[in-house]
Amino acid sequence: MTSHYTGSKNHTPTPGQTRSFRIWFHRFGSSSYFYHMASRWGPRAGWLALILMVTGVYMGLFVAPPDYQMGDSYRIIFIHVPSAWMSLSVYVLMAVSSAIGLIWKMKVSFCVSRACAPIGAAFTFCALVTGSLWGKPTWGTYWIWDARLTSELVLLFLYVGYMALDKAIPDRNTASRATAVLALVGLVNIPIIHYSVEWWNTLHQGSTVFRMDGPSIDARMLVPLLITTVAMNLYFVSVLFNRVRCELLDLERRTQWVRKIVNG
Amino acid sequence: MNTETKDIPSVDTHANQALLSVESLTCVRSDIPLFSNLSFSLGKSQSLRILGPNGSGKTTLIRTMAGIHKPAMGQVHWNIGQQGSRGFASKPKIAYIGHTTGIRGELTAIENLEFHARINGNLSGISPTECLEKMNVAHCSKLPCIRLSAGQRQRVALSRLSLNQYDLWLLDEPATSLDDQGIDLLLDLAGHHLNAGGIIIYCSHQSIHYGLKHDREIDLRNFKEQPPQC
Amino acid sequence: MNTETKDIPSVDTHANQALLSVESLTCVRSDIPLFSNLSFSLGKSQSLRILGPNGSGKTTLIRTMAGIHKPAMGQVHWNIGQQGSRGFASKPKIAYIGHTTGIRGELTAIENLEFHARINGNLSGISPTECLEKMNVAHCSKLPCIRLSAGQRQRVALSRLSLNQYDLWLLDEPATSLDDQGIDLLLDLAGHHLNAGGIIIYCSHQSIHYGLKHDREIDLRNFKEQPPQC
Amino acid sequence: MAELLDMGGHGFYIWTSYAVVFAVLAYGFAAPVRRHRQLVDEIAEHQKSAR
Amino acid sequence: MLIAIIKRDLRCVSHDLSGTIQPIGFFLIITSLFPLAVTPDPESLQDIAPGIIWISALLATLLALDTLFKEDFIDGTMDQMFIAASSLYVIALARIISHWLFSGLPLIVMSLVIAMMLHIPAHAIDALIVSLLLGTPTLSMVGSIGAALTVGLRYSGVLLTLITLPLYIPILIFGASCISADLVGLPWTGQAYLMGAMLVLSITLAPFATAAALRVNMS
Amino acid sequence: MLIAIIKRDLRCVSHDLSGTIQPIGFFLIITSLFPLAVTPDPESLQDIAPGIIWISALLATLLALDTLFKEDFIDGTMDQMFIAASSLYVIALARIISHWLFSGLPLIVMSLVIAMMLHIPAHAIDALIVSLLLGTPTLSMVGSIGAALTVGLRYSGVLLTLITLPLYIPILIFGASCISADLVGLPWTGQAYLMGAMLVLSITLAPFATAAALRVNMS
Ligand code: HEM
Ligand SMILES: Nc1ncnc2c1ncn2[C@@H]1O[C@H](COP(=O)(O)OP(=O)(O)OP(=O)(O)O)[C@@H](O)[C@H]1O
Ligand SMILES: Nc1ncnc2c1ncn2[C@@H]1O[C@H](COP(=O)(O)OP(=O)(O)OP(=O)(O)O)[C@@H](O)[C@H]1O
Ligand SMILES: [Mg+2]
Ligand SMILES: [Mg+2]
Repeated sequence: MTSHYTGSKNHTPTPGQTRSFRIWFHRFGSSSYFYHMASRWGPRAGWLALILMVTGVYMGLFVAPPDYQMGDSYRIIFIHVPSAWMSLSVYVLMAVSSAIGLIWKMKVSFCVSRACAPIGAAFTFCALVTGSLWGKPTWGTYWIWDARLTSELVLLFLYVGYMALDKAIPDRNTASRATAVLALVGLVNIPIIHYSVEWWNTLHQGSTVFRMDGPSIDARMLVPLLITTVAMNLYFVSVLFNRVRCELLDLERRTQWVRKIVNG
Repeated sequence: MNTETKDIPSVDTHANQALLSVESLTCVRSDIPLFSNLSFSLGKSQSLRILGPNGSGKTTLIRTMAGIHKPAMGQVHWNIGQQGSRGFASKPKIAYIGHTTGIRGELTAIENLEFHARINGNLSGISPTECLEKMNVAHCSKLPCIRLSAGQRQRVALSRLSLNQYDLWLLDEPATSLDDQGIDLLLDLAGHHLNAGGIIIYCSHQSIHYGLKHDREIDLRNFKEQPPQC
Repeated sequence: MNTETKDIPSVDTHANQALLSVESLTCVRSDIPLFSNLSFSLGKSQSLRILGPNGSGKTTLIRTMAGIHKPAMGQVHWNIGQQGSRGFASKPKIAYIGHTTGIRGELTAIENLEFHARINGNLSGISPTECLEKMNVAHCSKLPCIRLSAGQRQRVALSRLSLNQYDLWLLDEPATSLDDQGIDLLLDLAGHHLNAGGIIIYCSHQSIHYGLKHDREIDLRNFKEQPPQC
Repeated sequence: MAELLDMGGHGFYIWTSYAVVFAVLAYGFAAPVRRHRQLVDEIAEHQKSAR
Repeated sequence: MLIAIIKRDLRCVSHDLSGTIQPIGFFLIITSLFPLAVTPDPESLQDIAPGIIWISALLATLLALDTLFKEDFIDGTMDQMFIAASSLYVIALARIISHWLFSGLPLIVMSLVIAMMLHIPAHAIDALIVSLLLGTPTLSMVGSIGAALTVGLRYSGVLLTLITLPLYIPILIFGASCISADLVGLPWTGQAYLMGAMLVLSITLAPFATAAALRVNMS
Repeated sequence: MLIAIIKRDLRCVSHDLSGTIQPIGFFLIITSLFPLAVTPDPESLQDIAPGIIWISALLATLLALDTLFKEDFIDGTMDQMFIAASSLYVIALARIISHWLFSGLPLIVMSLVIAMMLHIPAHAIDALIVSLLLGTPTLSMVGSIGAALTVGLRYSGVLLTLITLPLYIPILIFGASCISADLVGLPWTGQAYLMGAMLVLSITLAPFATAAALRVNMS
């Protein structure tokens, strides 16, 4: 299956490879392997995300009952909470793949972290906008200096700083390593920021889904929330793959496998 | 990335004399190889001139030798320990004079040299003023360097070469803005350095040959794989 | 400070041919005169080489001619209006290439030249790409200049000379970091400029003579009153 | 229908947030798809001129 | 010439969109420092909001001031511009304008968002914007004099601040009091007129002073 | 090596006394902006005083950060130091220390005077000084990472701020709350311990991160 493309890192595929971790790891390090894998799985994830999103949003908006306290305004939850969760987990993924890139000098993982940043920033932006639109009916103001909100805002700055640094450095190699350092420093800081801000002032909802005694939320509300969450994850995978494909093409435009793709 | 060729003796050298050997070096800028498979080796008292037109990679090669730039492939290897006479420490002492001289405008020439002496861990040796005298700029030593003329500043930078017993001099167009007297003084210094067993690698578009027996030349055009695309 | 000598015809000139005349110029740095009573004049198509060791005041003289440095005494005088053929505007057009080249690292070569064309009020003339081609650096025109080699950057700076029909070129060591081809191209440009009636004043420690009929030399050592005290 | 849009008085907040999120997500999806197409064209172009 | 310099500055800073977004992010983050350090309480925040906004404006001005002429000086561009223009006035004016485009203008654009975050009520927005419009160009003008005076020095950050800040104090006082007057419903046209007067004064004098200071530093 | 670099920095900035006095004047003037822009009323001033002091500290740090490594990079000194030391760690550490000597230390020295001007009562001085002692080195450490990351860029002021300030937020919060807790008589050792922990964390990690960032930018 890997025989028809020659990667820049020429891994020699042997028939009947042992499925050991090392080989898997190496394969992912190969640009052409990753590219083809992304081409195959990206669209599938995209379609699935669309279907789930439509279902989840339909159920959330039209099937789930109104909340007894907040009325209908709570329906923002079905997009607010998944975006907020994604904004955090994307950052972690970005930092982890930066670390992998720095340690094992893998181009592909630099590409992954570079591709994560704009998507993560978009999720953060969505969480902020939906949150503040939700805040007006519930708290009576669009913005308040609460711990969660503030640390989400700081997270947006971290993403923006990452992207700005990436854009500003002209040399690709330098840029990806410099931003990797920044992502790691930011990762160390995220818990510190989180707890400092938490301790400083808190108003926001406590955890309602992940609790020791099970979710404290009606199942008819919980199901669409879970569906949209899965949909957002799949959406992320799909977009990430598309972005990484672009990065790889751009980076390896002089190599054999790119030529094949372009001509074939 | 580095190809491990430490143990294989390189082909074109004077066998056990080689102090510094460079093996199949490839340097890349913006994904385009500047030169590839460059190998050479230098022994005691030898000097090497790098030739090549503008943009051929002379500066890149020199900075790679200094350890500032990382080569895409190949390695620079020092035969440390074999040359007891020079008393090598664990790492060779290198002097580098580049396009930017590393001279601080706010500080005087003396202060600049003192700083360089100190970061090289040598204050006991020859004094900064003596170094300046060797390049005939001692009379400017009290002025902040930003108020010196271009040639005087270059002389101050070159004075650094006398500060220490360096093993290798890397000179990237050292004759820039020097007048004839300055070049003579530089050649003098270089002669002494070679006599004391040091190595020099330099490039210069002007034809200052040091007139030394072991002078060798490398033309980077011979190590280019494809036409330059900038 | 300026001595008023406008009306007195200067002595050592080709009378009415003189386009640019310098009269008893004295330049002072940190209260010490570098040179004094320097007078010369240049007519159409003439070039002048300034000689002198490091720190003798060549750069200072050139910057004085450009109007950047103010002389302690004497003045630079342009015979404007007498030379209808060159179509002088109220002020002579001067190109100056100094030790620092005035090329912005963030901008590409093209953007740099465009900026220079625009501040000189000339966008209609020859295009930046053509100028770069004249110095054979057009292939680097899309990179930010900070990523060019020293010689390539100097070539970009020299490309500015073709941007406009300048009256006077002031070149302070223009051959710095240029390879032989670069110097040839520069000499070509200079030849054309002189043929078109322009003037060149330059200094260079390397012996690039432009090989032109009216080439003149001034050695600043002859205009020094006292030994250099820096 | 109007009742549905109104969402018990919170219609504005709900619909704007859904609109903003889906606009952002849609743009986020479209941008790399378009860039991929452009890149392939650009590289093909480059190769043709190189030959 | 003027246009050429401004255009080049724009290009140096923002080869693409991200360069333009940066100042906006900058102001958001600067403003958010104050609630964090002082108090998150909406009412007290509203009280100190005018001060916060004006101090942010000062900050942004100061941060960009150090490199206003220095880069051009070091790399020889100033020589070239001087030879081409023979007038440092135009150069000074151009750099002042592009400085304002990167420090004052983004703040004005962002002021609506910042006002919301600091709980400034809608009725005080006009005073906010008018005072910024009149005050921030004055900051750039006055700052340019300081930048020109210290252009020959390498480590000039602190010295520059020391020279400039005292001159900024009147603008700071009137600017902040413009907004706080409007917050409590008092008339604020008096302060606005004074700021207008300072603007006119600085437009007429500052570029000349800057040009003179530059000339002094050109050797 | 370490000492050599610090000594040179001291010499570059302060060839004479005036260089040493400058940072002190800087803090006096920065702190006096707040009473002017916000309120001159002693009681409200005392409320916002912790915030003022910590924001001044941030400011001073930021203003000096841009040139932390850049000068050395442009004029080739970084190459020389790298060749001599073969370890960017020492270089990073030395520059961090001299940065703190010029931004953190003068603030601590001045804090008594500033405390008086902002009507901070004598009993809160200990919290003030302890929090500054623990916090300002952390600011210099964390800031150096940002400075090293942007060292290759010319117009990096805004970008540097954008990268660095988010990382400063915990220090700002704890530093200010240390002082304000003591002001109202609450215990402040908890915050101080946390700041100490952040200091230790940054001492162990920041010089390495800075060195790595510098290495990345050396071509
Ligand atoms: C600008 C305003 C807001 C922002 C930036 C914001 C941010 C966040 C973030 C970051 C999370 C994820 C937290 C985590 O997983 O640790 C979250 C979760 C959540 N938010 Fe918000 N939020 C905002 C406004 C609101 C409002 C107004 C409400 C409703 C009153 C709300 C309700 C929730 C709920 C219920 C969760 C899920 C908590 C859980 O189960 O973990 N949010 N929000
Ligand atoms: N800004 C300045 N302030 C004070 N003195 C200066 C300044 N610039 C130059 N000098 C002094 O003036 C003298 C002449 O300098 P100049 O740069 O004109 O020399 P030059 O002939 O161009 O030398 P080079 O061949 O080295 O370029 C030098 O001795 C120098 O020390
Ligand atoms: N920082 C950089 N990033 C990307 N490319 C660079 C960088 N520095 C140099 N280059 C490119 O590498 C090539 C070689 O540059 P280098 O400075 O080594 O040339 P050189 O032989 O020293 O030339 P010169 O004689 O002009 O000094 C040039 O084509 C240049 O464009
Ligand atoms: Mg070179
Ligand atoms: Mg000179």
